[in-house]
Amino acid sequence: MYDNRLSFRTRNRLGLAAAAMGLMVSVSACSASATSSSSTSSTTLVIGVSLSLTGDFADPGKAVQRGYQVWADGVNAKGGILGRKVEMKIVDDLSSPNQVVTNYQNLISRDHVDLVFGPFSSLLTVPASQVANRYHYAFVESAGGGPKVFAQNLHSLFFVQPAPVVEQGNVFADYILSLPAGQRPKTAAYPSLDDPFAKPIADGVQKRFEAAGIKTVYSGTYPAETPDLTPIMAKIAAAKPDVIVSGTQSQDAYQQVKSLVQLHFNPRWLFMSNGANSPTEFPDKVGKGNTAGVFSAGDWFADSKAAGSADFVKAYIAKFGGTAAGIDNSSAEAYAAGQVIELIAKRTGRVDNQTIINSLHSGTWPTLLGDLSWNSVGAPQGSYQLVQWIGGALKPVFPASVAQAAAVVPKPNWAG
Amino acid sequence: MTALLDVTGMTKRFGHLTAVDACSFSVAEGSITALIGPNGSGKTTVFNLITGYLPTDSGSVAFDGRSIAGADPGGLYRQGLSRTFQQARVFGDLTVQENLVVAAGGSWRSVFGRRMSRSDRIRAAELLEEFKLSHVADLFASELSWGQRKLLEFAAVLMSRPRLVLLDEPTAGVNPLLIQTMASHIRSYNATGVTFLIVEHDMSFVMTVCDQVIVLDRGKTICVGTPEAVQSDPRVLDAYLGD
Amino acid sequence: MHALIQGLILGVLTGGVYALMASGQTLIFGIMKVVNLAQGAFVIASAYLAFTLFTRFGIDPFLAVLITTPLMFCIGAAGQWLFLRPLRRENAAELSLLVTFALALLIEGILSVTYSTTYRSINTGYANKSFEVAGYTVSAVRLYGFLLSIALLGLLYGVLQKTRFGRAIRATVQNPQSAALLGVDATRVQAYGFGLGISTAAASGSIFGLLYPFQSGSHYDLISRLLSVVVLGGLGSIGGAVLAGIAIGVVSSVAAVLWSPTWSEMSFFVVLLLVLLVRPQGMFGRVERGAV
Amino acid sequence: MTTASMHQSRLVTPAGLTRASAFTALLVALPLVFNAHWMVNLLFFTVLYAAMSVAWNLIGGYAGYPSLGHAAFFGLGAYGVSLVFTGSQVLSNGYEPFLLLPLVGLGAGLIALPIGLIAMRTRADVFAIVTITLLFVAQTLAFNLKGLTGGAQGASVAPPPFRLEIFEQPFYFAAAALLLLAMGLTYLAVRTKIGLALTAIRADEDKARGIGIRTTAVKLMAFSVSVGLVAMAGGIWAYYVGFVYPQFAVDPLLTIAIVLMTFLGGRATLWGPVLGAAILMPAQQLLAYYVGGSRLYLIAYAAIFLLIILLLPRGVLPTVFHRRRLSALAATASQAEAQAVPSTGPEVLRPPTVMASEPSYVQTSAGERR
Repeated sequence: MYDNRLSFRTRNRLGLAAAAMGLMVSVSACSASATSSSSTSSTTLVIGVSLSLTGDFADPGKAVQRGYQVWADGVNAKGGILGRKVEMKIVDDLSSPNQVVTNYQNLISRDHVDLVFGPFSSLLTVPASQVANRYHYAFVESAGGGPKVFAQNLHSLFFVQPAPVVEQGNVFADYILSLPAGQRPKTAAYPSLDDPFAKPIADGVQKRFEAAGIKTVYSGTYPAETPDLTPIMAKIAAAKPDVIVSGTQSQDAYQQVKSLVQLHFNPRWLFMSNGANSPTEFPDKVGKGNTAGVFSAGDWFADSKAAGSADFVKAYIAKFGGTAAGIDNSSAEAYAAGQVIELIAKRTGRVDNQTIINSLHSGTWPTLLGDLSWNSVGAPQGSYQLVQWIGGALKPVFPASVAQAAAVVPKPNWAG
Repeated sequence: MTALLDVTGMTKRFGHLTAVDACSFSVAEGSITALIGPNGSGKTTVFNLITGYLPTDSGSVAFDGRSIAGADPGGLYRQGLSRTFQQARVFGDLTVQENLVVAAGGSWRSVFGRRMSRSDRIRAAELLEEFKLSHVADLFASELSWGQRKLLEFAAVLMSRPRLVLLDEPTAGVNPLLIQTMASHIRSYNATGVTFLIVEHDMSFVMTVCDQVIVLDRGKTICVGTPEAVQSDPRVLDAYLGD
Repeated sequence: MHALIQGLILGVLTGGVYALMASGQTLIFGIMKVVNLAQGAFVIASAYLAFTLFTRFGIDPFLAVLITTPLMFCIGAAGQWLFLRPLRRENAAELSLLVTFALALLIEGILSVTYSTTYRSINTGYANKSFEVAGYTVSAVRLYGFLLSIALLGLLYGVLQKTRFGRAIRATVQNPQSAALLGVDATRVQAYGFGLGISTAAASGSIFGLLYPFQSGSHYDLISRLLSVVVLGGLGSIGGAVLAGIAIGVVSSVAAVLWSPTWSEMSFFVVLLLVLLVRPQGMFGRVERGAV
Repeated sequence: MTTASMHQSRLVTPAGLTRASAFTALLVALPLVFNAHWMVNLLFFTVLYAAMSVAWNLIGGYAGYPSLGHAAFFGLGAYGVSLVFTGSQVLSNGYEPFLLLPLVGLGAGLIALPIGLIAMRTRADVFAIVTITLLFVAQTLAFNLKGLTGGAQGASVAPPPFRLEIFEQPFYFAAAALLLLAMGLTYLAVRTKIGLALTAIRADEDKARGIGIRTTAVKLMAFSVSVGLVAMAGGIWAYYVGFVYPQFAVDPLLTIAIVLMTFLGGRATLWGPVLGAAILMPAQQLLAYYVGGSRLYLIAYAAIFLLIILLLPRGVLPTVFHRRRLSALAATASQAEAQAVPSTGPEVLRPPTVMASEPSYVQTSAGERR
């Protein structure tokens, strides 16, 4: 009834599966031995980071990775930190919270890295910062600035950007409210992505505009997986607001612009929190001609005169090629996190976690993002700059202290 | 003899096709009744309607004097009306013994009882012995041959000590030796008081086993009588030979 | 009111593209009772192909369909032969869910290696063009995409109705056993049928790439929507898939206009659940009347 | 009569008791032996997912209802804990959220009853899709019921006040207890008529109903217990990770993971899901940690996934059992050959073309097969 060939085949299948499993285990074992041997040297300063190299946040994750690499190379070329060579240990968290927790656990308790930097996105920063805090590690992070990050009241966390992300909208509100009353917009629309990063920005602006008497004609959120923003933008176009304040992340910003172009609706002011401040992606996705006059917020520009900026640009181009205008902010922010560590070592002569935590709560720290300082829960105390696309490039236009050009109003028509 | 099953004016339509058309007949208690008819005459549909697997469009069915229209198959089974299927539907992932035990019915609370109680096992062992399936008791039903599956399904419906068993083509695809075995099982259970209604194509089986025959054509009852009477009825011949 | 009608127009145009994607998926289900979780991944793969053909060789995405469609057909047929054919019959339905999911992951992995995970979009000269009709704006790409989808659906209908191959497929859909008895080579029909189902992804991919920015992971959102479409339409019913595709387009864009986009997805799922409650086989699902 | 069937009369066999105590001892010993934080963290995730796979197996494996919506209940449990123990609270001993878990499980189990009643009108593939839909509805609700869930901003859970040295252990032991509970319930289900009924439902539900099995009640019970356990796992997870976001709490990939673990180890077996989790969870987490940087991770994962399904379609344990059974049968067959009585020999005149395996997709109240 049961022929032998059947059981032979079964045995073969078992063997193959076992081989596959074995392969998998040996792959992980090999790389395990490779990394652990390199991190045991006491003269090396190992900094562990978990980044999203696959999954939803993979792209900005890679930009952050490049920033760290440029910084580490630069430091090592100068002889390292306090004579210790810097080694970045970067692992992938698949944009998953379980993996991010596991990764920081492994980095700290298994591989005993000296320091850690934060992951990408507020969503992953919160669980990761809890792990680091438990081990009394300083948590210097350049990419998690949503309100909930600071609501944790962690004394060990420092967000390396000029201000909490909510402030990105405030600089635009400041600018609009600085205009003479007669020139201000009368009506406004606030489409926003339902995300801890984007939504609070639009909300903040809306609150201030309404207080100043600017009428809200549309306010709404859309989920991240919304395939089509055209219905929302059509509704906004029908309401004909003077200003559109968009809480955007990345591709939703491109979609908003695309829809507005197709609907032939051109507001006098268009502010988009993120996505529009990407020097390469934005013109690539919406067409260079359609960028003209779009406002966004930024913390760093290729021709910034801030501390170390020129060095960073030079090193970045030497390593990765491209142009200065093509460097992503996320890379610069990551570089700034490194600069902070470098400065602490210079000022105190130490780079342990306790020193970092104690130091950063006071004083100002010049980086390529400008002078940074933090309050007791790690929220930075500065502000962003208002930028506008003028002549195919991002230019700071507000506040006056940093402005390189005058704001263009009304927004030039879409190129189509 | 009183009627154990009474079917009156039963009708079922599938779209434009009337599969069962005001069909009426009754099955006497203690009888072995055959339900025959050419292919597509609606025999299996009648079974499905009686046992609640399909809802009837109109007409009534009474089992032991009570109307059972709209009852669900499980409820009827617990009342003592059980059936087998043409394709011998047994549970392939259960052993032969378990196939019997799972069919034992039982009260609500017995669900939480042991997988195989002592009484279940004893009853199953009797049936296995009787149906000469003891040597395969621990095999999975999926490992049985076709004929063994037909036997197993038959044995399983007897677990709950039914009063009326509907057999759908018990001899289809089984060898002549096994057909004899089937016949003797039917007879011996009939002797203990179980009534049978059998859909069958094998006319010699019908002639030797059954004591009453109902002939169905295009969803209608065209003739009822003893095997001999039916055999010589010209309407039956017409139905089989076609117009 | 203006916004509502604008939403309605948009919904119909978008729905047409969903209809095309879903028709392939429902066809595959009809032929082999496989819920193809990789349909979305094939659409994204086609979008990338169209992207490459456009950026490298300057081939218009609508013309690229002539190249990608046969290619997708071959990939689909090969995929079926390699990964689905070997499944054992008794639990093929469940295992095929896993196999097609794994295929989706594989495609995603290959795409993210070849193209990295940056969002791409195909920016043709007419990408942002639109027509003004009686005060309503109609995007050129959407209109062309809709027309192409309708044309291809018509072609698919023609293939199924008029060709020998189409008749073999329909026979298999209706009754695999009888079809086999009538001399239909089931193995071949399944492989080609799977290929045919996947080939609808080619044109959908071109259109998708013109309409939205996409990346390798975009297929997750796509597949959840496609599944709803095919279940709502009735698994295996192409006509149902077309109507349900247009319905989902209209419902989500009208709900976004009238209500809020955050609830528009939800409203669609609720409609789906309600339909299933009343008609578990979907709007146009065939009642399978096998032997009980 | 075989020894196996002799033991079948007892609810809990001595062998079962021995295995249970050995496994409990192993679960207790593991974090004490491998006590590095990163190890306990890995063990925690493995055991948590094992518990969920065992739970899923009840409905997806034994009953053959491949639910893809379990993550909805995982989210329910996570939000349950985050609602009661909000981020601003200070816990005295830290065990309070664990004490809430039985209530979480019970609540989820009750909510599951009407949902299951509706969803289980459909079967097989359609059931899988309906439950996916359920998952997306749950996720949308989590995004939109901002008062309860905090919406996209997320909800924080009270920080656990455990000492650093043993920080992961309470979570691990909670997950281990959940795993034992899930296995215990599965064992009891299998040892009672419920197990028979579930297998019969998987094989041929209409026939099962036809022979008086209370199919609706049994499968509802299995669904309710299954998702109740998963909700409890969600509660533990939320407390451990400390923050609940809709896209992570109601994540389709979670369901896929537990389904895959169950399939790998073997459906409808007690130990299969545990084995599957023990292989996949460490493999996945370590692969991502060590080779995740290369984009080949996803391809490797998909390839292994495909290999498993194509080579071991039944899963590891059933394949082993099947092989053992084949050799045992071969041995008895050669013995029996001498004394064979050809009473019911193989007489396959017609192949059973339409076995019960023919899938039926939906059902109506009348048991009509559609």
